[in-house]
Amino acid sequence: MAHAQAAIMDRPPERGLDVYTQKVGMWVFLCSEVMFFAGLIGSYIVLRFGASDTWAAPGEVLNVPVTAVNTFILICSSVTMVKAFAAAEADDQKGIKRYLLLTTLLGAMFLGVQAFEYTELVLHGEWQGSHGFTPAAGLYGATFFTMTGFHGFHVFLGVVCLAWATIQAYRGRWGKDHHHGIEVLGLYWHFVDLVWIILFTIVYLI
Amino acid sequence: MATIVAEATGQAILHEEHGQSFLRKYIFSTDHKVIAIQFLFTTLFFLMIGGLLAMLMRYQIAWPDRTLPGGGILPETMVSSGYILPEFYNSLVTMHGSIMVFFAIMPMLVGVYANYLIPLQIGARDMAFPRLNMISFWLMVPAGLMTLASFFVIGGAAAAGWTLYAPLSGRPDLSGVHLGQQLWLMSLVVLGLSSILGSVNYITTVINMRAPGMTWFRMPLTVWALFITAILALLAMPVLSAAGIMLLFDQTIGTSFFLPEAGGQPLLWQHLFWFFGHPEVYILILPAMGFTSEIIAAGSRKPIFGYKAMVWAIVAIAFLGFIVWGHHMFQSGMNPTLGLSFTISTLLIAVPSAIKTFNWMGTMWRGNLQLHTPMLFAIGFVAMFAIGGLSGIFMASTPVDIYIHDTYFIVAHIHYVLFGGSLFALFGAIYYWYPKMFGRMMNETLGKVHFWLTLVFFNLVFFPMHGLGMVGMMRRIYDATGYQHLQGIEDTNQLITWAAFGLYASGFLFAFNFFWSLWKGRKAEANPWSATTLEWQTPSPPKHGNWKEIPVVYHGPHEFSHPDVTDKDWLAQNERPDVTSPAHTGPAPQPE
Amino acid sequence: MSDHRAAGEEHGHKAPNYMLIWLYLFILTIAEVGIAFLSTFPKWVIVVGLLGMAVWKALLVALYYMHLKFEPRRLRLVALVPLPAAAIMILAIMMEYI
Amino acid sequence: MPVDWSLPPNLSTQGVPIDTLFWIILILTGIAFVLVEAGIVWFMIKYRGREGRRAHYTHGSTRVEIIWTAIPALVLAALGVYSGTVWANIKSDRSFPDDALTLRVVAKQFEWNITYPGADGELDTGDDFTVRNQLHLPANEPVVVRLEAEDVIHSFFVPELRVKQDAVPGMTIPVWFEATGTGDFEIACAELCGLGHYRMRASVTIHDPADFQSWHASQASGS
Repeated sequence: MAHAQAAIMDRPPERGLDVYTQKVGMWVFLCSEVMFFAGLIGSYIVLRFGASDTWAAPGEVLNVPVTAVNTFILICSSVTMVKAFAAAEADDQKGIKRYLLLTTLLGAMFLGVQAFEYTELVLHGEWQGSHGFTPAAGLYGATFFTMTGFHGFHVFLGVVCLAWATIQAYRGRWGKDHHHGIEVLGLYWHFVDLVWIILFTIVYLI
Repeated sequence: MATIVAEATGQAILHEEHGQSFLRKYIFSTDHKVIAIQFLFTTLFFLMIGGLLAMLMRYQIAWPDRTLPGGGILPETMVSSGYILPEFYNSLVTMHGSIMVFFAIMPMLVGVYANYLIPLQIGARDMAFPRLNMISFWLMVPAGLMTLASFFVIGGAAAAGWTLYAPLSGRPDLSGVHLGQQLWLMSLVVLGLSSILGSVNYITTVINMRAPGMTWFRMPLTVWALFITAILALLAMPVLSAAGIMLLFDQTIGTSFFLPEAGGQPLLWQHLFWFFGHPEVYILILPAMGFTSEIIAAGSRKPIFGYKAMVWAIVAIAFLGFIVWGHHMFQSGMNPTLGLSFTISTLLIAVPSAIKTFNWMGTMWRGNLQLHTPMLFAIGFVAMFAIGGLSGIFMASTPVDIYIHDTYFIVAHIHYVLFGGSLFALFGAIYYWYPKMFGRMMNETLGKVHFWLTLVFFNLVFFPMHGLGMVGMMRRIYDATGYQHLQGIEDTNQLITWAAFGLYASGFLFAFNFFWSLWKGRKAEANPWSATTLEWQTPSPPKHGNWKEIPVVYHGPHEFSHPDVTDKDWLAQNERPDVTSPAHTGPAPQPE
Repeated sequence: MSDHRAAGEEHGHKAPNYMLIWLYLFILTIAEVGIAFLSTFPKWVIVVGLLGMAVWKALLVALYYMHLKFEPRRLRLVALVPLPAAAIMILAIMMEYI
Repeated sequence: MPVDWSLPPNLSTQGVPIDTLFWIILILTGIAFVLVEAGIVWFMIKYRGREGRRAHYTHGSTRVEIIWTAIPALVLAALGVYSGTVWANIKSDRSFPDDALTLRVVAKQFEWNITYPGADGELDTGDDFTVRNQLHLPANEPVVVRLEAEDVIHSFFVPELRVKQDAVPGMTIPVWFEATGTGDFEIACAELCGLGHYRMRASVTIHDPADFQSWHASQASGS
C-alpha cells in the first residue's frame, strides 16, 4: 500500500499554477500592494469629492513639465528592465549588465528629480496664499505628499534591490538558467511604474 | 524540472538540520514548525496580558466606588489613590481589544496554525519562503514590544477604542494621549507588514507546494480556511496600514485626512477601518471553523458532512466579508441608503454560517463520538458560535441596531464569536495538535476540567451581557452607576466580574497543563487520534523537512469508517484504499 | 492544464516588441499632457479621456512588460483578485458624497 | 432596585416597530437557539462513543443541505425586507415630518448644548436660545434634531425614545422622533469620546404640549 508510493515518486507533484514559486509569491504580494495604493487613492478620490473647492487646478502648484520628464524616465526604466530580462533569457551577459545598470540609474534619477520637486515645493511652492507647499497644506498637500511619497518609497526599495541585482550581474549570477530573480524584481519594478502611471494622471493632470 | 529542484531543496532541508547552532535552530529558525511554536509562546503571553487588562476593567465596572486592591504598585497615571482613573480605564478598553485581536487571537490562528499545519497537511517540506516566514515572526516581536511599551509613556496607552475613531484618535489635545497612540499605530503598521508577508507565504505555499494527488478538493478544511483567511488578510491589512499611516500623519506631520477642521472626513476613517475590520472578523473566525471541522470529523469518526458545501461556505463568507463592513456604521451618519444594501449583504452572510453549523451537526449525527478534550472544545465552539451568530442577526436588522448599537449587547455578541468561537476552537486546536507539536499528550483530566470551567464561566460572563444591552448599558463606560436607566444592574455586573475572575483563573489551569505536559506528559505516538490527514502520518514531532519521502495523496481528507476498510475505522490520505469506490475516493493520480 | 505547462514556465511565447510598447507609452504620455493643458474639451471629457489613457498605459505595462498576456490563465486570475475588492471599497465610500 | 430584564419602556412612535422587530428576531433566533443547542446535547448523548460501534459512513446529502440553506435564506430575506421598510420609515429623507419642531443639539466634550428656535419657530434667527444639558420636548409632536459635534464623535442616545445617532464633527445629521408620553429621562453618550465619556449625560424632560409651550415661552423671554 504505502510502499507503492516509491514507484510513482518521480511524478511531478500537483503543479499548482505551473509557474515557479517566487513568481507566484511576487504576484500575491503585488495584490496586497494594489490594496495599499487603493486605500491611498480611494481616500484621495473621496476627500477630493468631498471638498473639491480646495483643490488646485493642474499645473497651478505642481511643476507638470518636470514631472512629465520624470514619468518619461520611469517608463524608460521599465523598458530597460524588460530588456535586462530578455538579455538574461538569451544569456547575453553584456546586455544583462548594461540594462540592469541603466535601470538602476534611471530609478535613481527618478528619485533625484522627485527630491528636487519636493524641495522646490516645500521652499517655494505657493498655494492658497501660503508660501511653501507642505503636507500640512490642507487636504491637497496631505494627499499629494502621501501618495507620491509612498510611491517614491517603493521606487527607493526597488532601486536598492536593483543595485544589488546589478552587482550580482557583474559577478555573473544571472544567465539563461538563472533569470528568475530578474523576472521577479522586474514584476515589482513594472508594478511601481504602473502605479506611477495612475498617480501621474490623477494627481498631476486631473 | 521544478519537481527535481523542489526535491533537491527538500533533501537539502533534511541535511541542513545537522550542525546548526542553537541560534539558528531555535531563535532565528526558518523551519515552519519552530516558527509556529515561537508564535504559540508569544501569543499565549499576549493572551495572558490581554486577559489581565480585562480583569482590571471588570473590577472597575463591578465596583466603581472601591479602590483597586494592590493598585498601589501601578503608577499614579493609572491608579490614583487606589482608584482606577477614567483615562486608564479607556486605555484598558482600547488595549484589551487591540492586544486580543492583533497580538493574541489573530497570530494564534494564523501565525501558529497556518505555519504549523499548511505544510504538514498539504505534504510539503516547508513554506514556500522560509526566510520570509522567519522575518514575519520577528516583525511581530517589535510590534508587540511597542504596544506594551505604550502603557509606560507619558499620556499612557491609546485610549480611543480599538477602532480608533478619528478625530478622537487623531487629536492628542482631545484624548490626552500623545505618544501612546502613535506607538499603537506604528506597531499596527509593522504588524500589518508581518501579517502580509505571512499571507503571501501561506497563499503561495497552498497554491504551489501541494503534494502529488493533493487536489484542491482533497485539501483538509483547515487548509482551505487558512488559505482563504490569508487572502482576506492579504487584501484587508494593507488598507488598514494605509489608513493607519494617514492617521499617524495627522498626528505627527500636520496633515488632516480625518480631522474636520481642515476639511478631513472622520467617516472616511471608519470606512477604511471597517473595510479592513470586517474581513478581520472573518480572519478571526474562519481558521477556527477549519479546526473545528477537522476535530469534529475525527472526533465523530465520520467524514465531514457536505465537504464541498463547507468549502463553498468559506469562500462565500470571505467574498461577502468584503461587502458588509457598513453594518458597523449604521448609526455613524453614513448615507442611510447604503444602510439597506449593507443590511442585505449582512443577512446573506448568515446563510453560509448557518450551513456550516448544520453541517457540523450533520457530521456528529450517527457518529461514534470520542468526547476527548479537543472534541469537547470543538463542540463547545459550535454551541457558542451559534449563539454569537444568532445574536448577530439583531444587529444586522438596522432598526434594532439603532437601539442596541454600542451597548453591551454588542460586547456579548463579539465575545461569543471571538471567545466562545475563536478561542474555544483554539483551545481545541492546542489540545489536538499538541502531541504533534511537542511529542507528548496534554493531561486529559485537567483538559476536561478546563473545558467545563471555561464553558460555565464563559457563559456566566457573557450571557448576562445580552440583558445589560437590552437594558441599555453603553459600552466603554467607566462608571455606569450614575445613569437613571442603569439602576439596579450592579449585582449583575458583580456576578459577571466574579465569573470573569473564574474564567481567567481557569486559563491558568490550562497554562499549568500546557507547561507540565511539555516535560511530564505521556509520550505521543505519531497518530494519537487515529486521524486521516497527512500531518498524522509522520512522527510526532516531525523532523526538519517533515517527511522521509513526500507523501502521495489518494483521496479526500476525512475518510473515517469507510465500509470497505474493516481492520480500522480510518484511512489516511496517503493510504491507497484496497477497494476503490469511485464515488467517494475519486481517481488515483495517474503516473505520467 | 497540461497544455499550459509548456507555455507557463518556459516562456514558450515570442517575446513582444518591448520598444514598440515603450513608444506607445511615450506617445500616450505626451498625449495626456497635451489634452490636460492644451485642449478645450469640457472638463468631464478631459477627465474621462485621461483616465482612459491611464488605464490603457497601465494595461500595456501589465500585459506586456509584466508578461500577463503570456501567463497561464490561473496566474492572470491571481492578478485580478484585488481589483473587485478595491473597486467596491472606493465606490461604496464615494456613495457618501453623491 | 432589581432591574426588569427587558427593553426599557418605549415612549416613541418609532419604538413600536423597532421593539416589534426585536421581539420577532428574539423569537426566531430563540427557536434556532433551542434547536441547535438541544440537538448538540442530544447528539452528544445519543452518539457518544462506545466500544465496537461504527459510525455511519456518509459524505452528506445534497437534499438536506439545500433545505437547510433555503430555510434560513428565506427567513433572513423576509427579515431584511421588513427591516429595510422600517429603516426607511425612520431614516430616509422623505420620512422626515415637514412641520416638526426643529432643535439643534451640539455635542462637545463632555456636554450637550441644545438650541431651541425662539418665538418665530425658526433656527438660526436672532431669538434662538441655548440650554446646556437639558433637553425639553413636547409629547405627541414630531421633533427633528439637527445633530452636530464640536470636537470628536459623540452619540446621541435616549433609550426610552429608541433614538441613537452619532454626532460627527463637520457634519449635520438630522434625526427625528415623536414621543408618546411624558416623563424625565436622560441623554447618554454612546460613543467613546474621551475620559469624561462616562459622565456625558443630559436630562430629557418630555412635557405635555401645553406645558412645553409655557416652558418654551419662559425660556425664550428669559434669554
